[in-house]
Amino acid sequence: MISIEGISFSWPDGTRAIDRITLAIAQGSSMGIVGANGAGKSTLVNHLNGYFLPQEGSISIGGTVVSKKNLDRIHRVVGLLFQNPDDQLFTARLYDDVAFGPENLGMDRAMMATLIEEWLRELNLWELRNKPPAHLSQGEKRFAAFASILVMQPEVIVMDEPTADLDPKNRRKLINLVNGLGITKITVSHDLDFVWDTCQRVCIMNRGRIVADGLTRDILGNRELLEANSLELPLRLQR
Amino acid sequence: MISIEGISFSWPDGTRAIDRITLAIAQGSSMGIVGANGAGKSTLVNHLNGYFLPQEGSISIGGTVVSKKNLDRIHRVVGLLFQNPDDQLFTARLYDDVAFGPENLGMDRAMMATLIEEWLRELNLWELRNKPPAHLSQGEKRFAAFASILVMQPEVIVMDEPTADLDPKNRRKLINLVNGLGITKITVSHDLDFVWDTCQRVCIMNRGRIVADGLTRDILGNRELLEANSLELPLRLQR
Amino acid sequence: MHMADALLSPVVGGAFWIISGALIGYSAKKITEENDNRKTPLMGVLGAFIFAAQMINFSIPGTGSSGHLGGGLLLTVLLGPYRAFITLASVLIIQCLFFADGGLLALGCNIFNLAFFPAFVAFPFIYRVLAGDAASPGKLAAGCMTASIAGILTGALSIVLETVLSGITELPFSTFMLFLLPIHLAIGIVEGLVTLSVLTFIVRTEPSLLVPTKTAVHRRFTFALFALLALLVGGILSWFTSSQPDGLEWSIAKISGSEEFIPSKKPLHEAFAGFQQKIAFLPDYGFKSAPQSHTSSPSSINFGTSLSGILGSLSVLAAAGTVGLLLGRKRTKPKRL
Amino acid sequence: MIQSRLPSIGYHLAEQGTATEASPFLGSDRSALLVTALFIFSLLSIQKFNLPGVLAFGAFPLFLMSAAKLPAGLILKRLLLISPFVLVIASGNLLLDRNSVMLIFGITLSGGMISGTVIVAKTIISLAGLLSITLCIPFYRICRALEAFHVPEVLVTQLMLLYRYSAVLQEEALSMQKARDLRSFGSRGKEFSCTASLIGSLLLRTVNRAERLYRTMTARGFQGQMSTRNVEEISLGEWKIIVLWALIFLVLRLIF
Ligand SMILES: Nc1ncnc2c1ncn2[C@@H]1O[C@H](COP(=O)(O)OP(=O)(O)OP(=O)(O)O)[C@@H](O)[C@H]1O
Ligand SMILES: Nc1ncnc2c1ncn2[C@@H]1O[C@H](COP(=O)(O)OP(=O)(O)OP(=O)(O)O)[C@@H](O)[C@H]1O
Ligand SMILES: [Mg+2]
Ligand SMILES: [Mg+2]
Repeated sequence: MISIEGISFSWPDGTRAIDRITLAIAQGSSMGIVGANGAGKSTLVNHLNGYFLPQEGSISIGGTVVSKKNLDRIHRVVGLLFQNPDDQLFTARLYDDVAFGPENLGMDRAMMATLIEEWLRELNLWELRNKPPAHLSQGEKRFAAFASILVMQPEVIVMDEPTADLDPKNRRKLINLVNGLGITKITVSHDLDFVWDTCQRVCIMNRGRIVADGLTRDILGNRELLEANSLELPLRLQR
Repeated sequence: MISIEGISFSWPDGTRAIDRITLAIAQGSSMGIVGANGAGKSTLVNHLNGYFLPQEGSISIGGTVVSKKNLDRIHRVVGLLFQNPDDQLFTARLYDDVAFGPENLGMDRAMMATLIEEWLRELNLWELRNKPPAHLSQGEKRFAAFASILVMQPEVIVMDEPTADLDPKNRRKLINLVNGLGITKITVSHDLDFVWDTCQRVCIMNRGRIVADGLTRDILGNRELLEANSLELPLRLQR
Repeated sequence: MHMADALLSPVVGGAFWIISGALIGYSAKKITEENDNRKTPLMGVLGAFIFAAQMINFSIPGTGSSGHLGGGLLLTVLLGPYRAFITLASVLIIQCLFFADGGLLALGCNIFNLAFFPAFVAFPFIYRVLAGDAASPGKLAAGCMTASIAGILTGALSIVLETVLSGITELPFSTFMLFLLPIHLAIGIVEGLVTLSVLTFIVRTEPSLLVPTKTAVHRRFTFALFALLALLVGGILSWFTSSQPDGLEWSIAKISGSEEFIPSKKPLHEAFAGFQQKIAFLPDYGFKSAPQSHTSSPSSINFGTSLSGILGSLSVLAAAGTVGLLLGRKRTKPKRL
Repeated sequence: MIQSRLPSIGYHLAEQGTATEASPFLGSDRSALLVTALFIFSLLSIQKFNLPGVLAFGAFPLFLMSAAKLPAGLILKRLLLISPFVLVIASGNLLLDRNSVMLIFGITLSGGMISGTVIVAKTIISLAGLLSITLCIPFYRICRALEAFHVPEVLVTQLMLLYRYSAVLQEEALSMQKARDLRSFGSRGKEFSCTASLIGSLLLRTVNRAERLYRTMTARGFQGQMSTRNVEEISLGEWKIIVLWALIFLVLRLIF
């Protein structure tokens, strides 16, 4: 259970990126966040893993308040997948990258090794484990970043634009993968078809506020609502 | 009229990115190039503006052969929109960036000013003209890069993944914009719906070769063909 | 410019390894104490930035040539001396290991010449004084240009010192300086201009990056360092004196430009000279017709010995290659982890 | 220094399966590095006129190249970029030391010719030795070995990040330069000021990337250290290999 209560955030230059947002997300559910470029989506999700601390209001995740002193616990619970996988793979070897989180968490060695192997095999990365991330293809990089989050066994996973640059086959693979995860999922994406396929609930952001929130089919099926917020029907509904 | 005749390209490490490609694109037509991650699409289009010179075969654009000594002429004729707009914007002020090409072309000052203002207004960038490009949102950056190409009045425009990171409204604007241009257009994209909306003809690349080439509705409507090449039907055809 | 292995004697190379190693250790300690984790990734990507920026060439106004950024001063302005030193050292290590720039023994010298001077001398003593917090374009320009040029010239001076101390070149000290300094003056001016224009760009777009680095070097540290350096140079000189009585005289002769020359001879080498005679592959006989008249010249070499030596070394080469091939072939498929 | 060059770090032959590893001959990564250091130290201690001695040391890189099946062409290509500085010094010797020391078939060799050749030969052989090793060992393992040598953790972390991001940023730099070239005609647009803003933009992007990187690292529990592995002491087996090679180098030094 994630509860966001009245949080706001302004950049040093005065831009108000988030404006009194309140939102509750049930455990194990899957939530989509959509909206125009610059609506504040990335800023909002960066609050969920404590990268930004709320300037007003408060956030709690599974009962833990997001605050400076709880950061360790929050990092353990929330995994964040960045838009650009190059930002997320920083060691010289794929395997080390996946092992980085569990190692810092102080996970049991044997368990860690099993878990890493399991996920790398699941994502077809096992053969590539000794390659430097620079030598991976874009799709492989994205899956590697995904693996590095999943081995930390987060209870919540937050994904920012997970489908950018993927070819349709890799995109489909990601959809299946995400749907197979039983944890709480929050997805920020311009790919409304992806949101349609993976989220039960969607909210729309506009200029830092949440302007609509409901079941995916209600929200993403409502043409007027979408168009008022720089969005469109998912393509498959368009014909 | 662009004619590509039997060109091949290998990277220094031996990767054969393009393998004997022959293709002719009629003047004023719109061509889509699709295919899996790593199929060689970007490498191919980088030959069109002479960034890579063909290792085998030859390319001519409107009668001018792409060769070292013709590069200036080729750059004048062919505009390339990069996959990442950040790569394309490098001055301290948006306006300077858009003016950079025409200035180097030695375009008439008055005409240049009119042209730049026209395009900046068309793309909703006029208000932002004094901002550093680094402070623009992703969608604004993409349009800025687009403007910087269009003010050079190219006869051919080549776009590599133009819709990545755009919100649906901006994406729609781009579709309309592209369809309104009467010049020759070549689009590389994973967004097959965008290709469907903007291209008359499509070819599929796979491992450096062209494996299919035809009218958009024939190619992008052929499920088996698409699936054999890591692709899928455009989403709107999926339901 | 990179110092090269072949121009160094092991003693000089080793000494600079120790100095640079100590500087790295000290800087690492300072950084750890500061405990600002946010700067760790910044250092990493800025190091990578130096590599990337070096790929971008620009034409130097008025000349036909092109140049690229070195980055010592720029990094120090952004990171402060300690972090910049470690970052520059890491760039030089990668250049040494993968691009064969300089070489392993020369690494210590290169870190000292190309990282120490911009980070610990040019920045704290020149840039900070002249440019301050880069408030005005004039101050920024003065600071950038002077500090860049000074940093690079002192580095060049250090190259000269290292080479001459190693005793491998025949170039007299003065000729050497006349050769290196103008080149490095030009390099320094270009470096200063690029650094200045990049910083000006930053001031226009993201001035917050240029908040003056508070982490100045302790002056005491730098002075202590120079004292240590003086001791070391003295030490190397006296090492020469003790191991080869004419060493000091020789160095002085070098510096004064005299053509007079005394070859360096390793005591170890001398001690085993007899042993060598016994086990040499081709004991030297048969070529005694070599010009005997020159044997009095200190640098003379017996033709017979040399030819037999060369034949001998070639046979070692052939043997090594063959053994390698045999051993390599015997091994099964390449092991891939 | 004023020359363009396209560095491509991370081209590891062992990793790509085109070469075997050197480990059967040099032991672990760290003993391999130590042996290389010994090799270079012994090579450079050879005196300035002893050409045979220097040549004999070519045996080490040659042995590695043939045993580990390193493509000689690749190493040669890098060696051809011999630093002009070295060449100047070598030719300086050639010009300045004209004491004739030897007569072969009527050709007089001067001391400078020999000492100049020695300088060039030392350069080539020492670099070939170093490259043969670094091409065989993937970079992450070099870092691991450095940890074993008690190199400060700050520097090891720095090397890993630098190595990782040089590939990313080089690609970005290349793209930016490409974008600039496409909109420049002749020399117009390639001026100094334009290039400086190109580098400035790259710098801004670099700093922003560092910020994002810091976020992902802390999100995975980063507390200032990238390596938490405990390193083992150098083992007896490794020592044996080191001593063996040290003896070989010593013998080479004694014979020639
Ligand atoms: N460093 C910054 N300083 C000032 N304003 C910023 C900064 N970063 C972002 N902003 C502004 O904050 C607002 C929200 O940005 P954010 O990145 O959260 O948008 P977003 O919804 O994720 O957009 P996109 O879909 O393009 O990723 C935007 O108006 C943006 O211009
Ligand atoms: N610098 C390089 N050196 C070696 N191989 C490269 C290099 N750049 C790209 N390649 C390889 O060339 C092939 C074609 O790459 P290209 O970028 O053209 O693919 P693409 O079709 O544009 O893929 P994407 O959809 O991911 O952009 C790929 O296999 C890639 O790995
Ligand atoms: Mg965002
Ligand atoms: Mg591409």
